[in-house]
Amino acid sequence: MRPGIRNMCNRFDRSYSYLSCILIPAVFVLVLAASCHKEKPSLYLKIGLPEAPQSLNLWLGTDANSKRILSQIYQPLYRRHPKTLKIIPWLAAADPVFDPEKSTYTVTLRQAKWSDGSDFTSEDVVFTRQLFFDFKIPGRYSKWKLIHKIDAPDPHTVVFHLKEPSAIFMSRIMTVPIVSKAEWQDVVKKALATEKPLRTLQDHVVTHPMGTGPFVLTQVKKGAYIHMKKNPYFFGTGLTLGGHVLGPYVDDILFRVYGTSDVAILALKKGDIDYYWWDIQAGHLEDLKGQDDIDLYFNKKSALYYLGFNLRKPPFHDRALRRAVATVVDKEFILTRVLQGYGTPMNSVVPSGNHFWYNPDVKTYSHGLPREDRIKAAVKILSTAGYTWQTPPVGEDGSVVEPSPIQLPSGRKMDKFVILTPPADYDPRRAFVGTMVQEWLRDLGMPAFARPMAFTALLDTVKGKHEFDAFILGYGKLNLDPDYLRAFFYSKNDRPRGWNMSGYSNPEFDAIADAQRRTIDPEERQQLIYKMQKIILADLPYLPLYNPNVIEATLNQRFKGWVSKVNGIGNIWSMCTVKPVD
Amino acid sequence: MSLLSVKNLSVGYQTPAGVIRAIDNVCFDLETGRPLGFVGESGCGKTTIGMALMGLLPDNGTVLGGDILFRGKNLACFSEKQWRKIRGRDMAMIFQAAMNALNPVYRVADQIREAIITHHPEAAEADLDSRLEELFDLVDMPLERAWDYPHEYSGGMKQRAVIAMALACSPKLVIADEPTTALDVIVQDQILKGLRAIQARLKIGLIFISHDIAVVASVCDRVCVMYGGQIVEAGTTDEVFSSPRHPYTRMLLGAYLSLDSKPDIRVPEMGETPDLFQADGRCRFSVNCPERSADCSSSRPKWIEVSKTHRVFCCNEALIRSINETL
Amino acid sequence: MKPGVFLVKLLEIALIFFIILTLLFFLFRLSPGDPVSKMVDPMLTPEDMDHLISQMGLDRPVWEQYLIYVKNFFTGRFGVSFHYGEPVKDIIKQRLGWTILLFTTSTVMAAFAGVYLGKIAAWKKNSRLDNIMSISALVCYTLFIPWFALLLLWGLGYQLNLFPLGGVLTPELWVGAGSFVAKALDLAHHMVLPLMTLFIINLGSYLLLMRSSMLSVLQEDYIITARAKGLGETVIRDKHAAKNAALPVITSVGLNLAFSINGGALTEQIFTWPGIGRELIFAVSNNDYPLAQACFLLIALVVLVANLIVDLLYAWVDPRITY
Amino acid sequence: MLKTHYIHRFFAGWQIFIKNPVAKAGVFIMVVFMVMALASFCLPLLGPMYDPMTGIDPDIRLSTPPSLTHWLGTDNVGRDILAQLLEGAKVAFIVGLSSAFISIVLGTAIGMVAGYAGGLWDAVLMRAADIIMVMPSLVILLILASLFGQFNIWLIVFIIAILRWPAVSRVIRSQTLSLKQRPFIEASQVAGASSFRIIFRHIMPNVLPLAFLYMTFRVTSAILVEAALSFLGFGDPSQVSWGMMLQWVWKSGHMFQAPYWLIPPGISISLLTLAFYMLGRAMDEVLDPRLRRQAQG
Repeated sequence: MRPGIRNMCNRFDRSYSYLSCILIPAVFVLVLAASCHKEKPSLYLKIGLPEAPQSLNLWLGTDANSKRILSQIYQPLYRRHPKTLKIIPWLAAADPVFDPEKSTYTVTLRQAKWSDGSDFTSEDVVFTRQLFFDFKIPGRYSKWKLIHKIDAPDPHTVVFHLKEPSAIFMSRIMTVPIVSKAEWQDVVKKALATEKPLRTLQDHVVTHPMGTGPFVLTQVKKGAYIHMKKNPYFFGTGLTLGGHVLGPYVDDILFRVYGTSDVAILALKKGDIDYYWWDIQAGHLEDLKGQDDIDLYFNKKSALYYLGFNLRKPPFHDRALRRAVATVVDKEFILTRVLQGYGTPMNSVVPSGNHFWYNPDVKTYSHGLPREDRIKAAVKILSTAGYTWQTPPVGEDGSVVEPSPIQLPSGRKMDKFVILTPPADYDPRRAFVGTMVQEWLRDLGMPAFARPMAFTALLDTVKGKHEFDAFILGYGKLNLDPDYLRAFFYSKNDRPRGWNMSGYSNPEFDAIADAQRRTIDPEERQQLIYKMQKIILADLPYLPLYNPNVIEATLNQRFKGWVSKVNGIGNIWSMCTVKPVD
Repeated sequence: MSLLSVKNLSVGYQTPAGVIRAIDNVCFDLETGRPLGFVGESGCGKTTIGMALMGLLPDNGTVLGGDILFRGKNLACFSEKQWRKIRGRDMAMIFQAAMNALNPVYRVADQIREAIITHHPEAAEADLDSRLEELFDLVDMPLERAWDYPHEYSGGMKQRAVIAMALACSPKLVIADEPTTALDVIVQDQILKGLRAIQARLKIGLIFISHDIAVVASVCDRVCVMYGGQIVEAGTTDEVFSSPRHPYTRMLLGAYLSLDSKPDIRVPEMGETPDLFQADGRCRFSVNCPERSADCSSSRPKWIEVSKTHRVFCCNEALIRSINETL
Repeated sequence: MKPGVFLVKLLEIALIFFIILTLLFFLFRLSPGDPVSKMVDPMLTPEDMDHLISQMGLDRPVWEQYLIYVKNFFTGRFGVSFHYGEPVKDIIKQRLGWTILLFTTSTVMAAFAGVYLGKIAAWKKNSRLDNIMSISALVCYTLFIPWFALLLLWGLGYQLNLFPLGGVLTPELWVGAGSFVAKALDLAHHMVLPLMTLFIINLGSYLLLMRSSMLSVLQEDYIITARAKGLGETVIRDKHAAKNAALPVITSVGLNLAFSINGGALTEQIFTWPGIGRELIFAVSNNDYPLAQACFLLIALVVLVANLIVDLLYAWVDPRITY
Repeated sequence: MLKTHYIHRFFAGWQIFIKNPVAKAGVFIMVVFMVMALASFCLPLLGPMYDPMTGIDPDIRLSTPPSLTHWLGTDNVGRDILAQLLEGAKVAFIVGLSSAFISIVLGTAIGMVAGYAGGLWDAVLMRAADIIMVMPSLVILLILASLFGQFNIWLIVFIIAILRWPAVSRVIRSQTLSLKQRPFIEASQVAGASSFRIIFRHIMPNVLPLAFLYMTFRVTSAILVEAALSFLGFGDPSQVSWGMMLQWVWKSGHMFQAPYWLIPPGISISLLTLAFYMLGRAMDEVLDPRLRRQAQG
């Protein structure tokens, strides 16, 4: 036995040196061989995604990327027109017929088919509503519970019975995707029998979602790519909807994930992808402008980035202080410096992109004033409200000086307060704006401290426990229906984990908010929404700060026909109208 | 024709402070099959001679002059390739620190076989095994221990293994640099007996380097005494040790307290260290020599024949006269 | 290596593993916030959120959750990821292959290359070659991974258009019925840049370690004996010196595995390489407790087992060590 | 007498140390960065525009290449890059040195106690070391940062130190084990010295040189981990550091448009860690007797 080991040892030494000199050159040979093989040009529409979709299960996939994939498959009854943003029929054949006495909506359905060829019937709509009720699906049930009864007289008509007329019926209930009974029937039955039905439904692994949309999912290679093919049974092919003749004119779409946006931009310039479905930072623009085979799109965004105050405790329970802060904050600087000029001024809590509901003449505090005037105006507001300083920010000769700490009307010095912001990795803009707001407030002698916090921890303290002075948060994708104003400022929502984070309660506002929910007529509701915005901008529970534009880029060598809309060109209309350049 | 003859060999070490001439104009001859001893205090350059003969001087060591004639070839100007051909085959060396002279991660038998394979690549397995057996008998070591690892050997066995490795290709010249210093007396005695028997039987030219006079006396029949890189006295063992002529040899013997002799020779306390940078060939022991005279510091010492086989390297006129009178 | 000692080592690993598991569990559960609070969709009412939390079983007392978790863990069920909705086991199965492919190849190659180059550098100490090698090894060791990775991507990936920009494969090839060889080549083509990043980063440390351990081995007496035997330069260097000098490098592979895992996670993040490291970073930022815990425990297990293997390997290579 | 002995030994060591070319390069780079760190203190004198965090050039809106007023150019918000680089140097020194120092103090103390006390202490401490050694420190920091919210710079320094002491403690423990058998330790034990005194009076001086050697390596890893953490966005945003600069370049999309903004921080991180590492390697030769002899030869 001994000699055996002995030879092995020797062999180990000799082979070891040979091994190591073979190993390294082998790698480089491999590299050369690999690099000379070029992919053949093919006509796939290649789209880059910032992150892999969370899940293909409609009930779990709530992140942006999952919604992008699933919105090509599952379709709603009605949808917004890309230009006018009005609600237009989609899976439904025509506008619903409203019967005021029985307060019912009757909707006739289009002759559509599911991607497996079976017919889309009213049966599926009834099943979908029942599913919302059985599982109390988050975000759906709270809206659909207004429909206390639904019946389907024939396969292509559905009658919705409402308790009371609701303005958000069309905008929030009818725009919810409908699922097929065949696909989910037995999953639902099995899930309801378990102890945690919703969790079982969400954990159901969906490999081939069945929908009525323009595309169908053929293959998902985890961590690498997602392949979708044209849905032959798409009801929209050839129809002219929303001012566009729908296709889809592309047979295959390939989604690829890119870890960092820099790499994605390089891939775009190199031609690896045709479109990067994510907001591009301003830094890339000079470079991309120089490329003639890349088109740039600047669209308004339905978003709200704001500075929220805690009205429940000093110092921000005092409206005058909030107005002073609104005056001294330099929105112009944020727009030009932080957003590098690519943004729209945010005067009201409704973004200007949502042009129907946006109220242009609300109180704007310091729009466009230079630094000295802003400080002077803020000091005037504060002093009339009884705030004092040993050395005020504005000297007798009108020059702006370094103030001493501000004193409350009661004479006591204002104690330290913290402005909470999300961490830099989550959103570098908000973290930086936080530091700038801190500087502007210190110009008034206020002891302000911006402190970034982990996103989940931040929401827990602000939304859950209400233990905060001020915070900077934002909603990147606000629904185009302004009902969210009610959610944010309704006094009853001022409870732990409720959406009224700043603790605003104004009976007059509550009354209007309830009224607007019931008014069906858009013009009438618009006036109510205008009044709501006027009240909010007067009381300032939230100070709107900025609204960045959506900057997107596409390669124009292979495809053209992207449709611009609020929130950018990544929408169903583009998918249905993009066609190869021939 | 002598196996090895060294003619005024000088070896120096480059150091930041200049060139140390560790060996200064050393000459000696070695017949085939005769054991020659080198004795001297530590730092007198005896190990450097061994290393110079094997061409194993460290990076900063160089042969400054003189030549080494070994079986007709002058090693002084050998290239590394030429050295490699004869090292291990015609000449071999046994080192003092036997404790880690063997590579710890290879089996002893492998290392010994390697010594043979290097010079006889075409050797068949059977020959290698038989040669290994012979070697282990030669140093009387049990063969089954051959495949153990060095750390499983005792000090004595390690030294025997090193000796076996040195004799692997039956070299004509073996240089043993203090082979037994690290061992206890009993094992030392066994090793020396073994070494003497092997040297006699295989007619190997042995150069035995040690600081221990008794050990050199028991192994070698001719000896050279060294001080400060110079050979001060050379001759047969009994000539040099019974009637030492050179003051340093006498002092060296005086320091060696044997049981029977009366310590009549006063042992002077050692003074300065020799200046090894000196390159003019003057006697380096003069700085400590009790019988120093004026011409010691001026003229260069030369070889004085005390007898045909016994000579002294000195320049002290009084001493020379006393030697000539006794002739 | 006597089996008794081996068992003790296994027990030790099991104990350490269990402690890490417990520490990690409470670390996640006691931190503020939960997976649901991240959802900013205004349509979600507080009732919806509480409904979701109870469905996730997070409303039960922490101790109860811990016991359930441990029971599930040892019966092979690692729970379902909150974020992906898929069982954690499947997600890890998909990701593990990629990480092992990239991570082990780069570490092994770096170790071999490090030993090979370190040996050469040490043999010609203070020569120009040695200085160049040690300085460049120093630079490699102190490179800042994300910065270096992005430079590679920009330089080789974009400017010279030699390599793809991250990702694991070219979809067009894999969607159609591409031949196996084309697919393998495509995979290798994607692997080059991340592999090169990790290889260069790890190479530095192994080369330096090998060089210094080689320098001290060359002082040993058995090297002079080898010379006395008339062995050739390369034989002495490769056979005698390198084998002894390589021993500390082997232990260092185990020891700084944790360091190279950091590097691995960063590289996967930059090159969108769908490995365990990248998944862990996402899972942590999404508060996806089951997935994050499983990924981290897997990494801890890999490191512990690797250290055990390194000990075994060391005992096999160095006869002096007997357990 | 003791003092001069140490001073003498230090100067002898210094002679060898400074002759080594690697050490010369290391010291040179170190001095350059120290000057930069000190320069960052006199930034406010140049005026508010040069404040690394909030100093904004009124008439610059985009990231501009190097100009007379801004030697290294400005970032996309108009802040001076050179000012940020200097501030980053100061932070790197603070983070590197303090976290390395804490981890050395911790590691040495635990190593000595474990080595000297042996038995249960040794087992417990070393097992704890194993657990922490196994953990990839960057990933741990990521977990802590994303769970507990943002850290200020000192908390990061402390956590890096906590995660870095095991490596040192192992080395110190093995050194203490070998020292324990030395006669002078037994002599002091016989003389009735308390174990506390033995550890800190006798063992520590012998162990300190090795500890300092490891300190340089720890500084390297501390700087790299902090930079990686801030690069991923989990650093302390109110504190400018090189990692934060790289994060701003990355997030603002200027990664491949503004080399003057991208290159300096990346290079500085590598150079400073290189300098510390070079010092470590050169010190290694001074402290390791065998290498020392070779260094003289």
